[in-house]
Amino acid sequence: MQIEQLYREVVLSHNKAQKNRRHLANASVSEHGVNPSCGDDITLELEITSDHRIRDISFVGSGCAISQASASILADLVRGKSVLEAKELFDLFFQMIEGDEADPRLLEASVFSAMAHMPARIRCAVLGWRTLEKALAPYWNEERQEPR
Amino acid sequence: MQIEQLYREVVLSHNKAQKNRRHLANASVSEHGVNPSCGDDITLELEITSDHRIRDISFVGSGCAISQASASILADLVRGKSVLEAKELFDLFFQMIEGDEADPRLLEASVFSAMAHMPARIRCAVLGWRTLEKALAPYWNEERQEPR
Amino acid sequence: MYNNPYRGDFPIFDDTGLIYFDSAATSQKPQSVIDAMRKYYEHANANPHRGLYSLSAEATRLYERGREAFASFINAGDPRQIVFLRNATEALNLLAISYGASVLAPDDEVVIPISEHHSNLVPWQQVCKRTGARLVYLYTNEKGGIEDKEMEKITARTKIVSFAQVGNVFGLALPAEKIITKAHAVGAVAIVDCAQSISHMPVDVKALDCDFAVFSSHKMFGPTGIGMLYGKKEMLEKLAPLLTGGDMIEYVSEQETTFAEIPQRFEAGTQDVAGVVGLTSAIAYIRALGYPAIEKWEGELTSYCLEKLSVLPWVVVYGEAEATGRRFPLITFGVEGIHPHDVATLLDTEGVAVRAGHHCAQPLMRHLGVQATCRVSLSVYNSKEEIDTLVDALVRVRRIFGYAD
Amino acid sequence: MYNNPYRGDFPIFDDTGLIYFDSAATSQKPQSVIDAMRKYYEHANANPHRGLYSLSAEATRLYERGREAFASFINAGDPRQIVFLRNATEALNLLAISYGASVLAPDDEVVIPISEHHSNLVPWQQVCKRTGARLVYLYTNEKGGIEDKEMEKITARTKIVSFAQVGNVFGLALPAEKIITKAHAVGAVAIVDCAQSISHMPVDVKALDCDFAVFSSHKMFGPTGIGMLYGKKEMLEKLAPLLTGGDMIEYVSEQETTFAEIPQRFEAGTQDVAGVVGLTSAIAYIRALGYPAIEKWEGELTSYCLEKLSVLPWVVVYGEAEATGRRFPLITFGVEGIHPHDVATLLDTEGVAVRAGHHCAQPLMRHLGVQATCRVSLSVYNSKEEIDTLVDALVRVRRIFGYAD
Ligand SMILES: Cc1ncc(COP(=O)(O)O)c(C=O)c1O
Ligand SMILES: Cc1ncc(COP(=O)(O)O)c(C=O)c1O
Repeated sequence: MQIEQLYREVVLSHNKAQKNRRHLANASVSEHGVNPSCGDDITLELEITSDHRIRDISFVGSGCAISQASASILADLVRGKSVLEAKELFDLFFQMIEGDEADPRLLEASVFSAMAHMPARIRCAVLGWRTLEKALAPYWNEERQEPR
Repeated sequence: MQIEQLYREVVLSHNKAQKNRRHLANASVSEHGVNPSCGDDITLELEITSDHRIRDISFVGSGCAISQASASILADLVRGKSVLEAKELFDLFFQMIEGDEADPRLLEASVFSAMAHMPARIRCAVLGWRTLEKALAPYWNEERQEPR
Repeated sequence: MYNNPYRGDFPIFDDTGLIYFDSAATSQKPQSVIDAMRKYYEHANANPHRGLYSLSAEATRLYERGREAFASFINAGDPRQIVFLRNATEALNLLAISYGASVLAPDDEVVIPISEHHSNLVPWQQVCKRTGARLVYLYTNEKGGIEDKEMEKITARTKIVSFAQVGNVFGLALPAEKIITKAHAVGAVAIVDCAQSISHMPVDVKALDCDFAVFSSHKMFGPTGIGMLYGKKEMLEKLAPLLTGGDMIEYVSEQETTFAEIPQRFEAGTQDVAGVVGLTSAIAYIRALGYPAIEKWEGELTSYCLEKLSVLPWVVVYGEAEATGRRFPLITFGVEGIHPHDVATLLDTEGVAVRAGHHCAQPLMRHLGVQATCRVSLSVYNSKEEIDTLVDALVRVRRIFGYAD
Repeated sequence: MYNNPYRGDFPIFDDTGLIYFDSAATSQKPQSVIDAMRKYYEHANANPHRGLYSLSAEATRLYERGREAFASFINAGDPRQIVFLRNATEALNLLAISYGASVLAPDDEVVIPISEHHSNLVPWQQVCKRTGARLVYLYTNEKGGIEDKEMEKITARTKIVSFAQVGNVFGLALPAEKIITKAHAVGAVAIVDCAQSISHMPVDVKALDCDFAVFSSHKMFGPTGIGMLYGKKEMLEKLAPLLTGGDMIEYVSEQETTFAEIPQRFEAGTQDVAGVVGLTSAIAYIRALGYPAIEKWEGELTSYCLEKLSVLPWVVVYGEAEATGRRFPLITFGVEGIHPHDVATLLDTEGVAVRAGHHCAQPLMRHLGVQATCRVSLSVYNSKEEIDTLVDALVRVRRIFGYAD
């Protein structure tokens, strides 16, 4: 009953995390992501400081509980982190999705390790993260060229 | 070994019936028939009298032994017959091809009763007859309207 | 476990508790169909139409016997009026690309209901774009029916009317005879998509008087990979082949080709004989069951399912039978507060397979104002007990989502 | 009876003395392939790509695993470079209609050898007619090879060069690398028809550097109904879909559609999952045998057959190995004084299945100055004893026709 457990946690975080479902006043990046085949739709808004830190992040969108909860949990996870730290979390999340054990740094997001049992829904769980990837790609590239 | 028997007879009649492979000096009808899928090619030439009798018939063409022998045997069979008698033979031939026992009037052509065992070659055996059908169709129609 | 006389015919249920409610996507296959294909490969496999040896003649006979079986099944008259393709989608594309492109001109119109499957929509949309014709939609009312007023969109400008006899979202029959009569009255060609209907009701193309009809073997207990196109003879004669190559030709010279007669003209390259053998066996299976028995069994299941769902106040069913007179065993619904994809995933954890999504009908979803829905589609192998399990599972899904119903 | 380690894998030979010499038309299927399809229908049948439930996920997994298996089999790099269609013919039509029609203009040229199968000829001829381009032939010499002088027909006007890696009449390999290099040198796209080659030799599309390649499952121990198209990624990205409808779309609105990514974009409607499962198993069979073993067994048979035939002064074999370096197990021949159809029919009475006719290569037959020929094509399940039977039967055929050799 891993999937049912996933849903119970997803529903919990979904309900409590409505605080992440809003627009940012000072967004420096806004990125749109969709899953055409199921209609999931996410827009991430990020406020990124000049020293490449995610000061705040929020999302709006519609879709299934998994896509929405995953985006909300993602927002909690990367808020306050540097873009490079976000990249690490991104990598950890995908390693988990592909079957690795969840890294403790993934915190609440580790509930999505159950996705291994529901291949048809992986795209829902990763939509937020793929959108984050697009949003941060310019920063990641820049950081890689000029490591601090 | 019905098929081998067929071939032995076909080869015999084929050889002896080269007399039918020629052009007619006084042809009143010439009809061309082909089997596109195998390339068999027959032209029948007929000399038809004013009282609708087949005074002479010959063929030219190329193709497999069955198509050529069948045309040659056909020529022997209908030569001297009225177009209505040819129609009867035509019907008898097709009844045989479709599985009926060969009528004695089919004479040598009854060897093609073996076609029941070789569906892929039926079109070879009937090519001459189909061509005859096209050649005589105007006469058959006319006869049917004004029976003698 | 199940009180069902047909379930034992389908090996997929043998060692599982699988509850399969997605027969509208593809039906399960009886053992007889599976065995027919296996036996073909084990005893008769050869390339048809080409070989002069017995094995090839046998493959040809089996292939053409399938054509005869299907022709007589839909009362087509002449087997030559049946073309084998890959699926209903390919058949509709052949019509849109080959027939559509040859008759459509700017300002001409193609008319289809908004409830069509993408396969009977996108090909028309694309050919309209190419030719400058207009694609006109008949909109469904809240019950899923098409009102007479809508039918007035079929006019002298209409060249083609194409519609599903039974839709894959509402599970309702459209008034086929009425639409076809109307189409013919304005000089348009009428195409019927029978992909969903034929597994539940007999199709008689002569009685329908449609110009073309399309089918999919895999939705009627047959294998995947085989679709069927029926056409009136004079219509097929006019239709240019879409694909050319081996087996569909008469003469080929370096710069010119003449094509074979119908239906070979439309069947380029080596065909899926095993698939046709499977289809032949599927037809035999349906004939053995008989449509009256199918309709009785499926009708009872459908009523039972609708009744059970109607008790759940948080379930909304789309379409109403009285819109068109008959509800086929296909029920599309939503669960309040829960995304259909989540419903389907959670039902799956209980072994219940339902479909969720846009059902290849995005324009209809938009017309209904939803992004997705759930769909239960039933067949002879389903049982009332399974519907009970579905309903219990739905209640559980609501609880997981924190609803205290 | 037969000293053959592979024959037992093929159930069609179980209870018959069948001597099957028409593998180039379609190969026989090992039990493992037949069983894989049966098991799919018995345990995993569902509509892939659509369902959110486990059975559908499993069907999707099996379908995509087939794509991966074939991609790695031909060294395609990325499974997305493999499109599943019905047969090689459909793949060539997709290229001719979709790619050909989009790049060809009057005075452009498409170049193909005269020895091509109708499936790699008629589609090009038809698209040339439609676009005003010219179809130019590379003529073979008496040995069946293409001389360097002919290759000069590939010029700056050439937009497409398409050819069979191994032809289905001569059984000889054309110099694929040379032709592809030449095509690329003039800026043309190179297409390789591997329908005949892949059952006898490994195909490495990266090493070939071809832009597209096509295949047919049923000629490589797999089921009928599945063809494969390989394309370089940037080429596939440019290719417009030919068929539209379900499963190949991204967004559909009433008047606009955007298409899915490659390769889904080319796979409209419900696909033949069982067929792909069978193909996957056929690939495993070939891998288990190993090409070296196949080449050794078939090579010995081919030499033996050529040697035996060379003793019969009234047999003429078309094509010579030294024209191109290697003779594949496919020998086309004529029997003096006897029409090939009669030869095939009489051989059939002795249980020997050979092909006779134009082999879907009418222009080549005309080039050779014959109407038809006989063809023996061999596979791993054939044996030297069978070739002895063939030779004896040929002698008998001559006797029946009254020759006293
Ligand atoms: C060289 C070649 N190309 C293409 C084809 C066509 O294959 P299919 O009939 O499977 O489409 C064949 C076989 O018929 C062939 O031998
Ligand atoms: C009404 C309708 N038409 C057409 C199709 C397309 O069928 P296929 O995918 O077999 O081509 C379907 C099913 O997917 C359908 O439900």
